[in-house]
Formats: sequence, C-alpha cells, structure tokens
Amino acid sequence: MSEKKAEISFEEAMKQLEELVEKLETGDVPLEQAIQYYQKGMELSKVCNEKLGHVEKQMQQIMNEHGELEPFSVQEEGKS
Amino acid sequence: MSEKKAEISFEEAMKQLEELVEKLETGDVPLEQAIQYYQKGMELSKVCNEKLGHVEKQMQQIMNEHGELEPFSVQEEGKS
Amino acid sequence: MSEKKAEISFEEAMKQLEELVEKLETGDVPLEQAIQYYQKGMELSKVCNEKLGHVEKQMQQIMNEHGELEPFSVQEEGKS
Amino acid sequence: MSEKKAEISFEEAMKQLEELVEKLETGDVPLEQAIQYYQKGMELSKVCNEKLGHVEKQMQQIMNEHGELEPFSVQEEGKS
Amino acid sequence: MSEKKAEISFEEAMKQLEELVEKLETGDVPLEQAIQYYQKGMELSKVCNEKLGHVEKQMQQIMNEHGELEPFSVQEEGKS
Amino acid sequence: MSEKKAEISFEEAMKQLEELVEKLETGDVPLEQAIQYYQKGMELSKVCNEKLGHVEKQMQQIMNEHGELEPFSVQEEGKS
Amino acid sequence: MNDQYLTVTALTKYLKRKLTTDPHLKEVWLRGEISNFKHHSRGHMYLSLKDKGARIQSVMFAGYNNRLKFSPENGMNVLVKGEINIYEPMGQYQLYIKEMQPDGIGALYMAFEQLKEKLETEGLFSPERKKSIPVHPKHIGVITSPTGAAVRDILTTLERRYPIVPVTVLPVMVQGERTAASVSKAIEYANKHMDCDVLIVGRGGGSIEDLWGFNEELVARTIAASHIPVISAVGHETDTTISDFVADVRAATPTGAAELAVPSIDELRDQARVLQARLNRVMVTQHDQSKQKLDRLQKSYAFKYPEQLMKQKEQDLDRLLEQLTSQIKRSHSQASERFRYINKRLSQQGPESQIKDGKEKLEAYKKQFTLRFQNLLTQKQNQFEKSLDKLTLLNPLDIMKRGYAIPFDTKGKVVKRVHQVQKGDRLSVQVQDGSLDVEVLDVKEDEHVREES
Repeated sequence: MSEKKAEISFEEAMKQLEELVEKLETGDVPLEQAIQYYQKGMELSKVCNEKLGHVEKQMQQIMNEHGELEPFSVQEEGKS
Repeated sequence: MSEKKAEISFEEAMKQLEELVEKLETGDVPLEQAIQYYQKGMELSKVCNEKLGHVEKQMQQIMNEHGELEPFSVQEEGKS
Repeated sequence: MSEKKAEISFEEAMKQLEELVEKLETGDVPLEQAIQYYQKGMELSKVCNEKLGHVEKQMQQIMNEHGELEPFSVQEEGKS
Repeated sequence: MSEKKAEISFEEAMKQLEELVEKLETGDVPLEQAIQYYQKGMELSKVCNEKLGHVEKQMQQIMNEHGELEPFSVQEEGKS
Repeated sequence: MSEKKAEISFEEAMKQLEELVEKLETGDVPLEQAIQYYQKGMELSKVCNEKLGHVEKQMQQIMNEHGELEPFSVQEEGKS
Repeated sequence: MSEKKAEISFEEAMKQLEELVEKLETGDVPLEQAIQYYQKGMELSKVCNEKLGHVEKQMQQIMNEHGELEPFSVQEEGKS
Repeated sequence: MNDQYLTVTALTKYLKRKLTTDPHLKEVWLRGEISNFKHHSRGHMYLSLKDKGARIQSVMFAGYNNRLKFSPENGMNVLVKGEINIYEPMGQYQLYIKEMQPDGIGALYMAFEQLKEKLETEGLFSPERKKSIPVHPKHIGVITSPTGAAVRDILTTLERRYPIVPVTVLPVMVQGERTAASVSKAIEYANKHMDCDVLIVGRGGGSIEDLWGFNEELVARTIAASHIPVISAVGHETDTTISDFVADVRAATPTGAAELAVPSIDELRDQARVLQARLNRVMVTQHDQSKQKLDRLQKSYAFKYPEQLMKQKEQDLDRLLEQLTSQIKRSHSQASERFRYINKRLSQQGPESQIKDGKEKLEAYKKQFTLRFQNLLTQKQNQFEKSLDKLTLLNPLDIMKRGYAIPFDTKGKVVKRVHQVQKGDRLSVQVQDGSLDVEVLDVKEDEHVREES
C-alpha cells in the first residue's frame, strides 16, 4: 500500500489529506467511515512525511556535496 | 446475536436505540412491551458501546502505528 | 557527470542555471521536482564556479607569462 | 607561434590587438572565448613590444653611427 | 654603401632626403618602414653634409688661392 | 692652365666670366658644378685682373715715354 | 576769204612764239597744291598745280626732278619755279617746272623725314643690325674734318682714357655738297684698307644745312654697309642725323663718341670687380642656401619622427594592453557577478522552506485530523451516552425500587392476571435488586378487577 502511495506526489498526497480533513469536518461521517478516513489520513500523512524526509535528506546531501564550492564565490563576493 | 448486530452500523444502532427511547418516552407502552424495548435498547446500547470501543481501540492502534514512526509528531500533539 | 558538464560552455551552464532558478522562483514547482531542479542547479553552479576559477587561473597564468614585458612599457608610460 | 607572429607587421599586430580589445569591449564575448582573446591579445602585445624594442635598438644604433656628423650641423645651427 | 651614395650628386641626395622627409612627415608610414626611411635619411644627410663640407673646403681653398688677388671682394662678401 | 687662359683676350675672359656668373645666378647649377664654375670663374677673374694690370702698366709707360707727345703724330699716321 | 582762216598749227605756233618771248613767263614763281601727280617710269613727273580758283598742267622733267630732296605727293603745297610754254600736240599750255620745294616746312626737313622713313622701312635702323663696339679697340679710325674742334675733342678724350690705342684720322669734308661723297669714300677706304676696329664719324654742331651731308642716303648706306662698327657723332645733343640712326652707336657729341669708343681702365677694373663679387656672392649664396636647406631637412620633424612615432606607439601599445587586461578582468568579474547573483538566487530557492511548509502543513493536517476525529468520536459517544441515559431513565423496572415486584412466568411473560397462573406454577419475581424464584401457592382473584377486564 505504501508503495502504491509513494507513486503519488507529495502535493497529491497532501491534497488528499486535506480533502479527508475537510470531510471529517463536515461531521456527517459515519463512525466506521471516519475511522477509515482517519486511517487513510494517517497513512497519507506518513507518505507525506516520508517524502518530506526524503527530500530533506537529499537536500542535506546536496548541501554536503556542494558545500565546499561555496567559499570561492563567497570570498570573491566578500572582496568585491 | 452480537454478530448479527455487528452488521448494522453504529449509526443504525443509534437510530434504533433512539427510536426505542422515544417510544418508551411516550409512556403508553405496556410494561411488558416496555421491558422488551428496554431490553432491546440495552442490547443496541451494548452494540453501540462496543462499536465505539472498537473504534477507539482502532484509533489508538493507528496512533500507535504512526506514533512510533513519528514520535515527534505525537509529542507535538501531546503539547497542543 | 561533471565531466559531461565541463563540455558545455560557461554561458550555456549559466543559461541553464538561470532557467532553473527562474522556474524555481515562480514557486509552482512541485517539491520533488524542485529538489531535482535544485540539485541540477547546484551542479550547474559548481560547473560555472569551476569554469570561472579556471578562467581566473588562466588569466593569472597569462599575466605571469607576459609579466616580464610589462615593466618596460610601464616605465615608459611612467616617464611620459 | 611567436615566429609566425613576427612576420606580421607592427601595425597589423596593433590592429589585430585593437580588434580584440574592441570585441571584448562589446561585452558579448563568451567567457572562454574572452580568455582566448586575452591570450591572443597578450601574444600580440608581446610581438608589438618586441618589434618596438627592436626598432628602438635600430634607432639607437643609427643615432650612434651618425652621431659624429650631427655636431657639425648643430654648431652651424647654433650660430645662425 | 656610403661610397655608392657618394656617387650621387648633392642635389640628388638632397632630393632623396627631401622625399624621405616628406614621406615621414605625412605620418602614414608604418613603423618598420619609418625606421628604414630614418636610416636612409641619416645616411643621405651624412652624404649631403660631407658633400657640403667638401664644397666648403674647396671654396675656402679657392678663396685663399685667389685671395691675394682681390682680398676686398671676399671681405665684401663677408660683410654683406 | 693660366698660360692657356692668358691667351684669351680680356674681352673673352670677361665674357666667359659674365656667362659663368649669369649661369650661377640662374640658380639651376648643381652645387658640385657650381664650385667648378666658381673655380673657373676665379681663374678668369684672375686673368682679367692680370690683363688690366698689364694695360695699366703699359699706359703708365706710354705716358712716361710720350708725355710730350702730340696728338698730331697720330694724325700724321692718319694721313699716310 | 580763204586767207582769213588759220590752221590749228599756225595758231598754236603763233601762240607759242608769243609765250616764249614774254620775259615774265620765262621765269614764273608759283605757289599751289599738287594734284594728279604721276611719276612716269622714264623719270618725268606730270602733275597739276591748283588753288581754289584754277589749275595748271605742269611737268617736271627727270633732269630737274632728280635734284629734288623730297618726293612730291598729291595734296602737297609746293613752291615752284619754271616757265610757261605750249605743248603743241595738245595745244595745251603747261608750266615746265625747274625747281620745287615744299611750301610751309622746309625741303630739307621733308627730305630728312622721307629718307628716315624709307631707311627705317628697309630695316637699316633695326637693333639687330647694330654691331657691338669692342671693349678694347686696337685701332680707331676717326672720320671728320682735321681742323675742327671735333677732332680735337675726340683725340684728347681718346688720349685721356685709353692712350695705348692707335688712332688714325681720315680727313673729310663735313660741310657742303661734297660732304656725303667725301665721308662715304672715307668709310669705304677704312673698310678696305685699314685694320680699324672702330670708326668714329662726325663733326661739330651747325645748322641743318651744315649737317646735311650726314643726312644723305649715300652716307647712310655706306655706314650701314661698313664692316667696322661705326660710332656717329654729328652736331650736339639736339641734332640727330640719318647717320646717327644707321650707326652702330650714336654719340651725342664727338667727346662722347671717343668715350664710347674706348673703355676706361677704371671702369673695366670695376666691372671685373663686380663680376668677381657677383661670382663670390652667388657661390656663397648657393652654398649657404644648400646648407640652410640641409639644416632645415636635418632639423625637420621627420628626423624626430621615428622617436615620436615610437613614443606614440609605445603609448598605443600600453593603452591597448591596459584595455585588454581591464576588459578581460571586466569580462571575468561580470561573469563572476552574474554567477554570484544567480547562485545566490539558487541558494535561496533551496526547498528547505517548502519542506518546512510541507512539514508544518502536514503537522497541522495531522493535528486537525486527529482533533476532528476525536471530536467526531466524542460526539458519537455523547450522543450514545445521552441515548443510553434516556433509556436508563425509562427503564420500566425502575418501579421496583419502590417495592414493587414483577412476576414473570416461565415463558418470561409478565403475570398481570391471576388467571394466568395456576397453583403450583413457578414464577420469577423481579425485585429491585434481583429476582426471586417462587411457587404459586394459591390463586385469588379480585372481584371488581375481573369485571373490569
């Protein structure tokens, strides 16, 4: 299931999550439906979270990789 | 019996229960009838209660499931 | 990968980088796209930086090589 | 390479140098092209410098050779 | 070379010298050409100078030879 | 040379001298030619001077010899 | 009657005789104007003399007219002397002119002008014909009267100026009709027999008649023909004769002629000096000019030109080099700047904020979600509890709290009527806090209740 979810984008997952939240807010949701929504929501939340974590890790990695090249430009900038 | 009852939804059970209560409130119900209603009400009440408990358990479970994954979000929730 | 990038010119790299930055700046880029753009941007930025550094080194080298001829003219100029 | 350059005249070398400078001044020259222009410009500049030095030496030599005949005219000049 | 020059007449040498001077004074002469003109000019100038000096010596000699004859005409010259 | 010159008449010498002077005065005579003319002119001038001196001496002599001399003796010659 | 008629010839002869015997007509002095002038090829002249009122046919035979010093022309007013006679073939009386001279101006003047014009037309006066006088004459011939002042003046002057030259005086007549022939002969003699290189021909001053010999064509032509250069000196400054025009040099006076004939030694010396001075001057001038020109050329800009050119080129090169370096630096710094700017923008575009936003939003969603769900659950629970409370309140068995009990038969039915049970039936009696299993010991029915049901 999470794999299937992984194929949807972060934004899509967030959108679905938002829809679920909105559905719950109407208050007309039967209990069993609600718990299912809740479960789905939590799963979506997990997906989003994972995606965010993944992106964050990527970012960290990029920063680490390209961190060393910055000083050159920064120094130049500092001089000018 | 509980299995048969389990098939109706919480809302249906609540609806029936509420009807029974209404009937009883009219006061015209013969005792025997009343007792039956009451008994049925109690049964329905039990069903509802179980369902509620079940859902609550589910929730707890879901929370737990997603909780360990994201202790911090739980904490966040805890704080709010 | 960096070798492949090295074959594009500074201006081409700058152009691509600029396009990426502009895309990112519109704010409409989905997160995962964005991180990819960002990564590519960082790579292009590295390429540009290296090229700039290379050119600077070349400049320095050429200046040093031809440095001996300078004083002659400079003195002349100084006198005039 | 410098030998090949030596065959062009001083004026030609100066003209080429000036053209390079003009090209660079337009600001449209890609960076890597620019550094090549710069290198070529420095070589041309060296050629010009050598030629100037050579001519200067020639001039000095001519002046030294014919130096003795000058006083005659100069003295005459002085009297008149 | 100077011997070869010596065979041309004073006027021819002066004419050539004048031509060189004019060429140089137009200012359009390329550097290497100019130094050659300059050298030739200096040689011609030397030739002219020598020839003039020679004529001057001859004049002096003739005047001395015929001086006793008509000292006063030479004086006349000197006064005018 | 002066002997050869001596054979030409005073008139001839004066005439040649005048011609030389006139030629020189046109200003078209090349310098080296001019100095030769000058030399020749000075020689002619010397010749003229000598001849004049000679005549003067003759005159002096005649006067002394024939101081008393009558113009008529000349007339006498006319008559014969 | 016949005797009364004369022949034309007889009459003409008669008239002729009459005229020739009249002493007045033998010598007529007449004044008139020439017209119809004709100079016949055989030498005779035919003309008319006229005045306002009349004309007379005239003829002047060659024997007379060859002595004329002028040529008659139509319109000329003349004074004539002649005789009147008849030309028989034409029966015409004519004036036979013996002498003629111009009326008004003198005949000599007329003759002078006419000869002058004639010789000038022939070109005898032209400058090209004039021979030059030698500067140093070796022998001078003087053609003049040996007794006049003229010869004395000439000889004195020659002696004074140039005593070394031999002078020969050829004595001639200088006055009277023989003058021309005499002078002319002397010139010819000098040309033929003497080694003169200058001739002085002349005389002192006098009237036009006195000088006339020198106006004669003979003299003029002899002078023109002379191989020896001729200096003429006739009369004084104001007198000019034909000879003067023809001569190679004209002197105003005999003294002047002598001065022209020989040089002054001082003048020659001056000339020689002047020439030498000119020679020196021109040589020095040429030399100086050459030197000045050379100096000018040597000092000219062109000789400094290579130096200045070099200086300029050095500067040009420096400028270009400077420009080149500054341009490349500029190019590089512009590229760097551009890069830094874009790099800065890129670094600002890192998705950190997006991630943070995402996280926050997600957290919010999650919180909201859980909250909503809990709310929902609570709501459901409340609803349930409310229903349950109500139900509990409506519990029909609550009555038993007041001491009531409800009997149920074995079938679970509430026993409402006595006849529902029989003695010995087992009933379950529900009380407040439980049930009692009892046995029916008796059944008693109330009377009024029975009726009612």
